[in-house]
Amino acid sequence: MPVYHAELLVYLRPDLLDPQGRAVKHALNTLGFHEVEDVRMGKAIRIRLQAENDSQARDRLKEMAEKLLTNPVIEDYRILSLEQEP
Amino acid sequence: MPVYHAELLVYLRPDLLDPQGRAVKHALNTLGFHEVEDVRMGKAIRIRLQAENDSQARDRLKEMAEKLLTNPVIEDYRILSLEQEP
Amino acid sequence: MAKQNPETLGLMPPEIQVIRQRMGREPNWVEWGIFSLNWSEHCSYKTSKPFLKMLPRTGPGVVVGPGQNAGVIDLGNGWAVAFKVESHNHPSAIEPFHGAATGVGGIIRDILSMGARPIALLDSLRFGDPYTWRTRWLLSGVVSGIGFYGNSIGVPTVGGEVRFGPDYQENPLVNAMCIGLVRLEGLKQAVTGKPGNLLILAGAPTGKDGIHGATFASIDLIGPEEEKRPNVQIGDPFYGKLLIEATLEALEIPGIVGLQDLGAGGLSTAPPEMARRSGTGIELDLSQVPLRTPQMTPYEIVLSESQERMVLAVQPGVEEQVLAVYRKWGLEAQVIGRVIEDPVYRVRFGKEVVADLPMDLLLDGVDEVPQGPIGSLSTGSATSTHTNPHRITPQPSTWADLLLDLLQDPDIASKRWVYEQYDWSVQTRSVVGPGKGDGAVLWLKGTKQAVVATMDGNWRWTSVSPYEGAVRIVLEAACNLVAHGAKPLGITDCLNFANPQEAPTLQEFEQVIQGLRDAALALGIPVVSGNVSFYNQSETRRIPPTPVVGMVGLLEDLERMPQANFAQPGNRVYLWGSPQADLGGSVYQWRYQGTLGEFRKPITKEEVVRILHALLEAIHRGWIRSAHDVSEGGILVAIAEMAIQGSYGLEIPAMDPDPAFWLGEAPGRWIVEISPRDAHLVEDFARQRGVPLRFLGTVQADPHLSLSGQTISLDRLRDAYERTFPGFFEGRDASTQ
Amino acid sequence: MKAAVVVFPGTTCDFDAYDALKEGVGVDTEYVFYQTRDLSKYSLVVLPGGFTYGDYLRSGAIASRTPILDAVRDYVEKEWGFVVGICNGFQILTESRILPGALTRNHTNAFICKPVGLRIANAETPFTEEFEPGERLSLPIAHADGRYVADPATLQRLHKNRQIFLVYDPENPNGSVDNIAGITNEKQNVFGLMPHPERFWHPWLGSDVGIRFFRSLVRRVRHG
Ligand SMILES: Nc1ncnc2c1ncn2[C@@H]1O[C@H](COP(=O)(O)OP(=O)(O)O)[C@@H](O)[C@H]1O
Ligand SMILES: [Mg+2]
Repeated sequence: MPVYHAELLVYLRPDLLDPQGRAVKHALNTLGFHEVEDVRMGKAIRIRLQAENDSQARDRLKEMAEKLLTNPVIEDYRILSLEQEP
Repeated sequence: MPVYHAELLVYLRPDLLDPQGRAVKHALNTLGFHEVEDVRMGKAIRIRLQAENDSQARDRLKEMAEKLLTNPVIEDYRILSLEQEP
Repeated sequence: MAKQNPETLGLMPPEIQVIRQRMGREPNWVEWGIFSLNWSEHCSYKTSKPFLKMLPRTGPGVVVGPGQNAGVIDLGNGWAVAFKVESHNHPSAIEPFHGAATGVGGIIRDILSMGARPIALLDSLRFGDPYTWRTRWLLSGVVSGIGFYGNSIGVPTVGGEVRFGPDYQENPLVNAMCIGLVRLEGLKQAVTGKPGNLLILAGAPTGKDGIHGATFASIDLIGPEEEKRPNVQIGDPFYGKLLIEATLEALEIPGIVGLQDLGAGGLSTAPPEMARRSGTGIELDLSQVPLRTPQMTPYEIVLSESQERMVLAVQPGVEEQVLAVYRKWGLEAQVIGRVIEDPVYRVRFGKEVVADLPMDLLLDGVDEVPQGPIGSLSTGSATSTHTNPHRITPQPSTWADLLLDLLQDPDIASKRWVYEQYDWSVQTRSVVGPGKGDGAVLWLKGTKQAVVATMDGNWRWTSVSPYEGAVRIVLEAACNLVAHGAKPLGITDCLNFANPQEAPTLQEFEQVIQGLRDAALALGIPVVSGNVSFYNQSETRRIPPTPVVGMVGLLEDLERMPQANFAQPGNRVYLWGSPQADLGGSVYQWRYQGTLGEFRKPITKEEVVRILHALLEAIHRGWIRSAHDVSEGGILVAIAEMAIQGSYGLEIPAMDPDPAFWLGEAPGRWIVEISPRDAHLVEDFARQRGVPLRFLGTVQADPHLSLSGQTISLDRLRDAYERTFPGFFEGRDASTQ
Repeated sequence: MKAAVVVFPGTTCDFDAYDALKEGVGVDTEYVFYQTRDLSKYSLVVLPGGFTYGDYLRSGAIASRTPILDAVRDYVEKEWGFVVGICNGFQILTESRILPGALTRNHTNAFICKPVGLRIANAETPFTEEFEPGERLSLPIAHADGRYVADPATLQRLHKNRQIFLVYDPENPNGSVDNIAGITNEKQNVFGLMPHPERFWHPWLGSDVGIRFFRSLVRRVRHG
């Protein structure tokens, strides 16, 4: 079966406070990066999986995101990329 | 000054143990996603910053990555996107 | 393979020569690798061993002394306490979070190797200039790394210390101590037992982690960090926790002979060490090792320092049972070898023999390599700093202002920012946790007893005099335990030094050991475990000699434990111990004079011990309502701490104008609180025992300190005391050095 | 009656919950491994604190997807007894949607371990009956992800049904919305809270106020 490489990005919903992002912004500003106005921290998830084809892989990734990888009460996600291993 | 939106991805170097990824992979497998062969967890960082132009923004982001956002001893990063705010 | 030079592995030319001679053939590359780890300073203690022999190792309560994974002392109630300290300085200098985290994981597994359940952690930390970006990065990384590992694994971090000194700028120190409890009959050692026994590797699968980590810990941190890239390991506290539970469950199976964790050196060092204690050989088959990364070479497998792994020696026949327990907990476990009669360390990969080494050469051959006398060593070019770049001038002119300023000194200031990031109350034993007293008090459930523990070091003292400083540090640790009413039982020590191939360092090392020895002998307690960390130096700077003493004691009756804060208005407050102390080596001298100064005269150890025993007796008789050891910042700071911890003030009517009395430092002094009803009894008792006792003032309900008529509210004191650490991380631009 | 303390891989407060129940309250208590599928014989099921599966991904997330949570759901539905989730146990209950809302990173962005001030916001639940309305107390917290959040509709429902039984007072240590420290479900047979009552089970540990929560439940079980 073909092997796919996928990358998912998960962020806290924009209306929620992101203390990690805030801390990183503060640190950047004190380090002299005064031009930084906002930072949001999220998760990047790289997954290697087997699938029949592109669309099956995508469906399964969505399922994973909904069943485990994200908590929709607080998070949004997007599938950044999905590529078949050459 | 123009405002830019950037996104950076940071992962542990591929030869290093990624305990999070290991746990998530196991969890996905037990949840029935047997097709998952590997998972690596990283950080996604969204930064809003001011810069004169594209290339200055990119230079500053690189500096930030090297000074604070990553530790090159254990991590690799890439600038995923950089766009000027319309 | 092109012919490679074993010197690139860190072996010295005379060592290589001895190996070639004794082997009678050219070792292959796997064998060179195994030698390089076993003969590294980190694993062989080749430089320090002759000195360490001077330390007192035995005593009435000692069940297991140095040489095992941890020392063990009998508590007298069927239980024993296992404890040890370990350094993770070098990894933490380049990756503070994971460096510190894996250090915690390692010391926890040392305790587990004794069959003990880890019940507490302490951490002793040293950093450079707190007003630099680098120090903030290190401090916050180290603290969150320790918290990450300790919190996740469910072992409370109950105490420790954080100090700053200019010469730790490039070489921070991260020393972690772990304490465990074990039933005497459940005690285990790292042995192989009889030939025919099987070796099981259990825990996490093996990956290409930290190959040559031990060698890395044995060299200076010089040069671009890029070269150090391959050496950092990532720990997994989740697997660490599973390893604790699975191992303690497996140890219930009869037929487990011994066990040892895989630390520095991995499979190349742990199994031979076990075999040495039983006088056997070992044969491993690397093809049986569960791998995380497919297609590792035998060289990589045998040298890997993957975390969260243990080796167990078991009698044949019980292996399936043992494997089943580990698998139940979701861990890997596999029989990877057996104990053999032949005194060799033989490593196969399937049928092929990849290393075959005589055990005695591997383990002890390094001792045959001539080490020149100290006088022949280089003097080195790195130096230590003896002036304070952050000296405060002029010195505040009133007692009140002086106290408010001293409480903000980074070494004296509250460490709340640190210890509130540690889970210190899990396992529900922490009667006294961090920030509350002089030591951590850990309840032995089902009894009225408690184990009391502390970690102490003082680089100013050991800079003034390595010998005298070491004596004082040991006594200071004992005083911390006694403040809680605990009798000291034993010591573990972490010796952090610069490059031992330079004469000044080796001399300091010797003097410190002598000091530790003399103080331990005076106290009548043994040193049961420890750790040595050399090469803490950069091109220009060497760290001051930094012995850190971990001490464990037993408190018989929790109901008689004095409080750490003033307990009741109207009570009388005294100095228990000598009114003489030193400004030399004190925070006062360093902060306002900017120098270290000198000690007036050596401390009289026997006198301190006598005064200490008298205090234990007074506590036992129920006379002492609260007690606090006088340490950095002297009597003035000690009094303020006792007030801040509670809600009562103290009135000191007339203050002796001599700063040495209020601000001098020396072990063997406590602030004690006594009810007026007992005052005469206690004064008589002290006179009989020859304990100097000096009245200082009276506890008052009003929350103010009153110093010769100047008053300061406890809120102001608290604010000064609490402000420093959060301040490091708030806004103030730091130099990016 | 029998109480169960559930043990997941990575649970760390199981011993403390056990001691509090067994020694502090005097209840017959057993450890139950997370692979168990049937909890019907217990009158009380405690999901203790810890770092299940390392708390990787999100605190409590992976544990909340293990089969024992189906057993817990069943147990709650059939009203066999009470479920208490403490700290990581609370996170597991929100991740599994047995309790509403979510627990996110403390607004301080750090792990915090210290005793905090609290107030009983509803003294009429089976878990808080031994307290006076509005009573103040102190309990230890020890968490990095304790900031309770919920959407406005959920919050409104929580207030209306008086499901918030414990609030931080005076200081909110983690930024929880409306100072929420503990909530119950509508049927009041599931309780989740971030502070650790089981750590205050003996005066030597600072206080024994924690056992009053469990005693409330035990009384309810014994006397209905
Ligand atoms: N790194 C640390 N980890 C945990 N607790 C710490 C740490 N540093 C300091 N503490 C705690 O803060 C309190 C004060 O520290 P310190 O001034 O070093 O104590 P002492 O005066 O007994 O040497 C002690 O209770 C100590 O255990
Ligand atoms: Mg102190």
